[in-house]
Amino acid sequence: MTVDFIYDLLNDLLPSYSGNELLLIIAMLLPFFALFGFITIYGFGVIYAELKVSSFIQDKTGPMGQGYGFHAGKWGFLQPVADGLHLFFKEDIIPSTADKPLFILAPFLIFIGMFVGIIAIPFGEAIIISDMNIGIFYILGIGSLAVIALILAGWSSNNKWALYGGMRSAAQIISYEIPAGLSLIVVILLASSLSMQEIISYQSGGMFNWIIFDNPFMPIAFIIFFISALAETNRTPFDLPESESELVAGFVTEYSGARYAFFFLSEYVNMFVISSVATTAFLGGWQSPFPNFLNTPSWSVFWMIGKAFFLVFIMIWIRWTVPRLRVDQLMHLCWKVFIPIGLFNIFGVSIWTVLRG
Amino acid sequence: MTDSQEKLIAELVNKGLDGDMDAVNACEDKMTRAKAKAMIVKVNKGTAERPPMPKATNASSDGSAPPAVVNLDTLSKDDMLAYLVNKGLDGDMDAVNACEDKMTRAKAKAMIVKVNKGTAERPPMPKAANASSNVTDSAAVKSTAIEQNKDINQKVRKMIEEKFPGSILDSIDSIQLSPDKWFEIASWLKSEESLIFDSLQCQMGIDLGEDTLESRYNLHSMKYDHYIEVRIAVSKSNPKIPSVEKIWRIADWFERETYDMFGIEYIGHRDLRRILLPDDWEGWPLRKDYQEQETYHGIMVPKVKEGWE
Amino acid sequence: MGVIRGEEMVLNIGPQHPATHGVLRLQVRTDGEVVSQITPYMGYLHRCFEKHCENVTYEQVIPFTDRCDYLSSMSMNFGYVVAMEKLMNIKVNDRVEHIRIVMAELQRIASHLLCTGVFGLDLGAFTPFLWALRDRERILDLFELTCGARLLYNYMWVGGLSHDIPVGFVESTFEFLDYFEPKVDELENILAHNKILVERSADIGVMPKDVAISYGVTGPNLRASGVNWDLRKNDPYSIYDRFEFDIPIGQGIKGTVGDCWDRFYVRILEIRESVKIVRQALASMPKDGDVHQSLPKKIRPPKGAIYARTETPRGDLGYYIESDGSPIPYRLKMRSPAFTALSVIDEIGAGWLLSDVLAILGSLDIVLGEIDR
Amino acid sequence: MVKYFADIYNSTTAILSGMYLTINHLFRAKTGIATLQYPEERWPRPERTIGFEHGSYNVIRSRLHVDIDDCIGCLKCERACPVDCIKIETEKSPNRGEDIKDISHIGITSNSTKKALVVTRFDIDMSECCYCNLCTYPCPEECIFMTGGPNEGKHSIDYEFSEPNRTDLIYHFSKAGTKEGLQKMLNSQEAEA
Repeated sequence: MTVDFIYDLLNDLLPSYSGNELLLIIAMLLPFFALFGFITIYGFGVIYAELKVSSFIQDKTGPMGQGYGFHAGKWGFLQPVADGLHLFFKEDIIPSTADKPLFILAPFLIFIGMFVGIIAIPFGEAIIISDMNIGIFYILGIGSLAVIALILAGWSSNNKWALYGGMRSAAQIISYEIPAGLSLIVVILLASSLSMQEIISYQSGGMFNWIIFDNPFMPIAFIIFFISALAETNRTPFDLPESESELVAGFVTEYSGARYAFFFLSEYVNMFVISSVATTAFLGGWQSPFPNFLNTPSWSVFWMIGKAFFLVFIMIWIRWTVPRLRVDQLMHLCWKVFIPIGLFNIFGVSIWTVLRG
Repeated sequence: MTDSQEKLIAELVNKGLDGDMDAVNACEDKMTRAKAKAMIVKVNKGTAERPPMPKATNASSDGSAPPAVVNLDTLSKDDMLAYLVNKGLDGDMDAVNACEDKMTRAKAKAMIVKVNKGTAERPPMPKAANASSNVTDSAAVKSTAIEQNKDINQKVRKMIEEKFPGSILDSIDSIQLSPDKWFEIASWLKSEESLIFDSLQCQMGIDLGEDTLESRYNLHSMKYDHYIEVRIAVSKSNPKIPSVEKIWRIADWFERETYDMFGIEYIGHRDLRRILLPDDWEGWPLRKDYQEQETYHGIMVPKVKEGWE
Repeated sequence: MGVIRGEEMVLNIGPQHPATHGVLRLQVRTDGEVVSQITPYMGYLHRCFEKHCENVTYEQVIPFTDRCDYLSSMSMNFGYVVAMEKLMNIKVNDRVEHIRIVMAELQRIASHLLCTGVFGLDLGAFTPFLWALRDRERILDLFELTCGARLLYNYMWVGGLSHDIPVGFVESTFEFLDYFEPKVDELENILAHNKILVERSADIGVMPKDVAISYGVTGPNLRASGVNWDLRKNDPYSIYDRFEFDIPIGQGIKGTVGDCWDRFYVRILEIRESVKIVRQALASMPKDGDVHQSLPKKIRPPKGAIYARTETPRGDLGYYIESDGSPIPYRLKMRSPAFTALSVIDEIGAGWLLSDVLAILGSLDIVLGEIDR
Repeated sequence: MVKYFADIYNSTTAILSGMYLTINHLFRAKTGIATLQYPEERWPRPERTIGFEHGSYNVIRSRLHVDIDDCIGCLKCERACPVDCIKIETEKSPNRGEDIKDISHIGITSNSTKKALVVTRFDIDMSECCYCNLCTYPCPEECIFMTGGPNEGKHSIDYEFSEPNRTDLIYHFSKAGTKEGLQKMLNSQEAEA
């Protein structure tokens, strides 16, 4: 659903305004609002899922309510709404010693980074806001914006814990982009394209054509990518930047209210973006697992979101199982385990491709 | 060990004990230096006797010892740490900073700070003979513990009387000591082969009224599983007792607590501050004549509850 | 190659910090993330326990001992009454002894559960903490069944107990133990053998034997350093000599003897030993016997002093009681195990990374109420 | 090299076994829940029966309550309290064991003890109470007790008693106006005499 497509559609629907620049603006705004709505709904959904999954794992019920009055709705459905309202109406505190402009800029920057990443994610054959020919590269690149935001947040807070968190996150995210990139290179090798749609079309024809089952090296590449994704989203066991038992809250120590909500939400949006990339690159994107089964365009949205949500669920599941790594172990894992294996993978896949012809 | 080396050590030990530690540190042979230092520590603790000063002191320390060449790469981490600490203490901080292993560097720095503060002993240079440590043998605990009487106050009283005449004050059940030689007695109690009181179970102060404060020590031997209680009384006007925190490290905090509550000053304690109360608290709360303050930092200390009287 | 050096930074961990287990302030000197010096400041929770005790009668001290180590109040009561009974030369009957041991060992399980759970929490694992708390609640239910209180019991009295155990207590305790034993395996499975936790705690903060003894460290921390020392075996008070149990000591399975992992694992093993003791004590408990039988009419101990030690979940708890023959203690000193355990933090914590320092602090299992008294 | 791969293998299996454990808990969510929905469901107070002859022992810790009609003003509870949260004042009763109608003072307790004193003030500061139960044991009339449990008949359980104001937690058990009423009565008696 590119902007051009909507623009053409509007031109056809409203012939009297044909060629008007207003239509172009509308065509640009429509996907924006659609995206914003999607993120909002997704945010509520995933926060609710996190609350409930963690609670069930920990033998408790999580948010519960009996009615719709001041309770959090049936089974606590409204809890994320309440949380969101609470955060947005909370007093917004900027420390007097903070670097004010940077302090204000950081949450916006991180949110923009996450938000803009979604536009290159395909939800169906034609349902993509911008089908770039370098889509996968674009997402990786724009994702790095988060690093700057996190460092800004850590530095401008003028707080030692925040500084620690910022430095940790910078080191962590930049390091883990390398194994993530290495495992995506393997995918690009196979699909011989950087475009998301072309990678997906390479995998058409059922589950066994997915890249993850393409050759014996691919599951390893997938696991490396998934774990690197965990590290890039600062999720446990890689939540060192905000490890609550060490650094109080890391780079968000001084943030409150709506600004904190931006950081909070962007973590979850980032989870979705990374999961979608993993789905696109390894799990057949919006394609049905079975050939000619529910493979219509409207179902394609379901498959895409379903697969991405499954990966998000695994992220939540891991979070509530394992302890946290230490800084040097984190780096050890990245540089001494993932990168050698990733390089070996590229080598292996190249030979495999050549041999297969 | 050669004759000349022994002489050199004796000379260095004597110099060190007379306060000239630079002479000791200037010795380049690390074996000799470490041995001399270990000896100095022992003499200070009282576990070894001071050697006589050798007569012929013309062998200069610089000439006799071969220059120390240490290849850092061949050392294990512990040895490297010890080496760096020694280097740093001798003023060669560049050697410490040049170390590439970050962890070792930080540890070495921490250690140097500690040694300078006195909370840690200077490690011997690598490959030097280690001073024997009194590690408890868990097998010994079981075998010797059961049969003998665990409370050996009377026996130890007699032993102290023989070893340090005049320090036992009166002849009631407990061991009442005068404060003068307490440090020597304590280090002897810890090192004496038949006693080995390696654990200070409890240290407390008590106000006995009539201008007397008492510091009580419950000592326990993990090796032989016996215990004694030592009491040292001082007057309230001049409450000074030698500190034993160098002998049992836990005495550090115990003595700080007793100082906090009773105002007993422990001479030789490296860091005698209040521990539980704020630094600016006035008075010694557990003395029987303590009067509560009227205000603290301008806040009234409530005497009567609101809505009560 | 040039040397990169950072400026040293002074960082205050606490008094309000999630990992300090209460209100403790650790002033650490850091070079990057490497900690070179730790200075603990405590006293934020100082409630003048010893001064209070000089103003209340002997029986009124017991509620105050509860509040010193609020995670093992039964053991604190136990230590005090053992000391008082030694001082007054009271012999209590077997039923009282058995009930006391059941309570003290259940309390040990509860306290160790919390400690192991919180250790996981310090390392970032949230779930095992809640599982541990879930089982701890069951033990608190048993205590509530017995004496009406869930945390601060005032249950053991000098010369007896405040009241007998209720009908059905033995059965519900057996039921709890049957439920509980598989849960320990689960806890061990998710924590002790988890590779990440092992990496985070093995070889970290090694406390050698001689350091531990010199610093007066006792209890599980000392045993983790490889010293076979437990007052229940070495100097049996009450009737501990009648029961069969082992003293787990640190063996350095995953690293060096005396590291964080050993300190943590010794506690899990001790939970199992305590279960054994509870089972034996319940099975051999005499059916009759008045828990108020040897309750003194008035607690007025003879002139003299006593220092008595007991083994609490955190180590040797010593009460030094000086009596002048009046019903009010002349001087009462509590030698608390967590106080000595905390004093060793600079010795074993300096030189490690910031995350390790908090792991070491968690593995020492301190309770600030007891340190500050 | 072997250690390198063994490490990777060990970590993977350890984390997978942990995840297996947690997913089991997730699927057992229906039966394994350990919490209650507080305002709707309440934690059951354990049913206690103290066997043998100890039926009269008070084994609940909740709010203190005083049956002022039974109180003889012996001050034993005040002395037993380790935190001094009980305050009692008494006046000598003009006629031992007889009711005084004006201040609704009852002269004989339910244990048929004749009261020699009129309790003019009986305050308990519940905000300072440490729930140690030490005050209930020495009471000769069993008039001070903790509510609920074995005392359910005397006063029902009541363990939710937070108040917006701290002074509201100071409970006054003596009847209002006792002190003034008694004084007035004594004065009038003097005047008659």
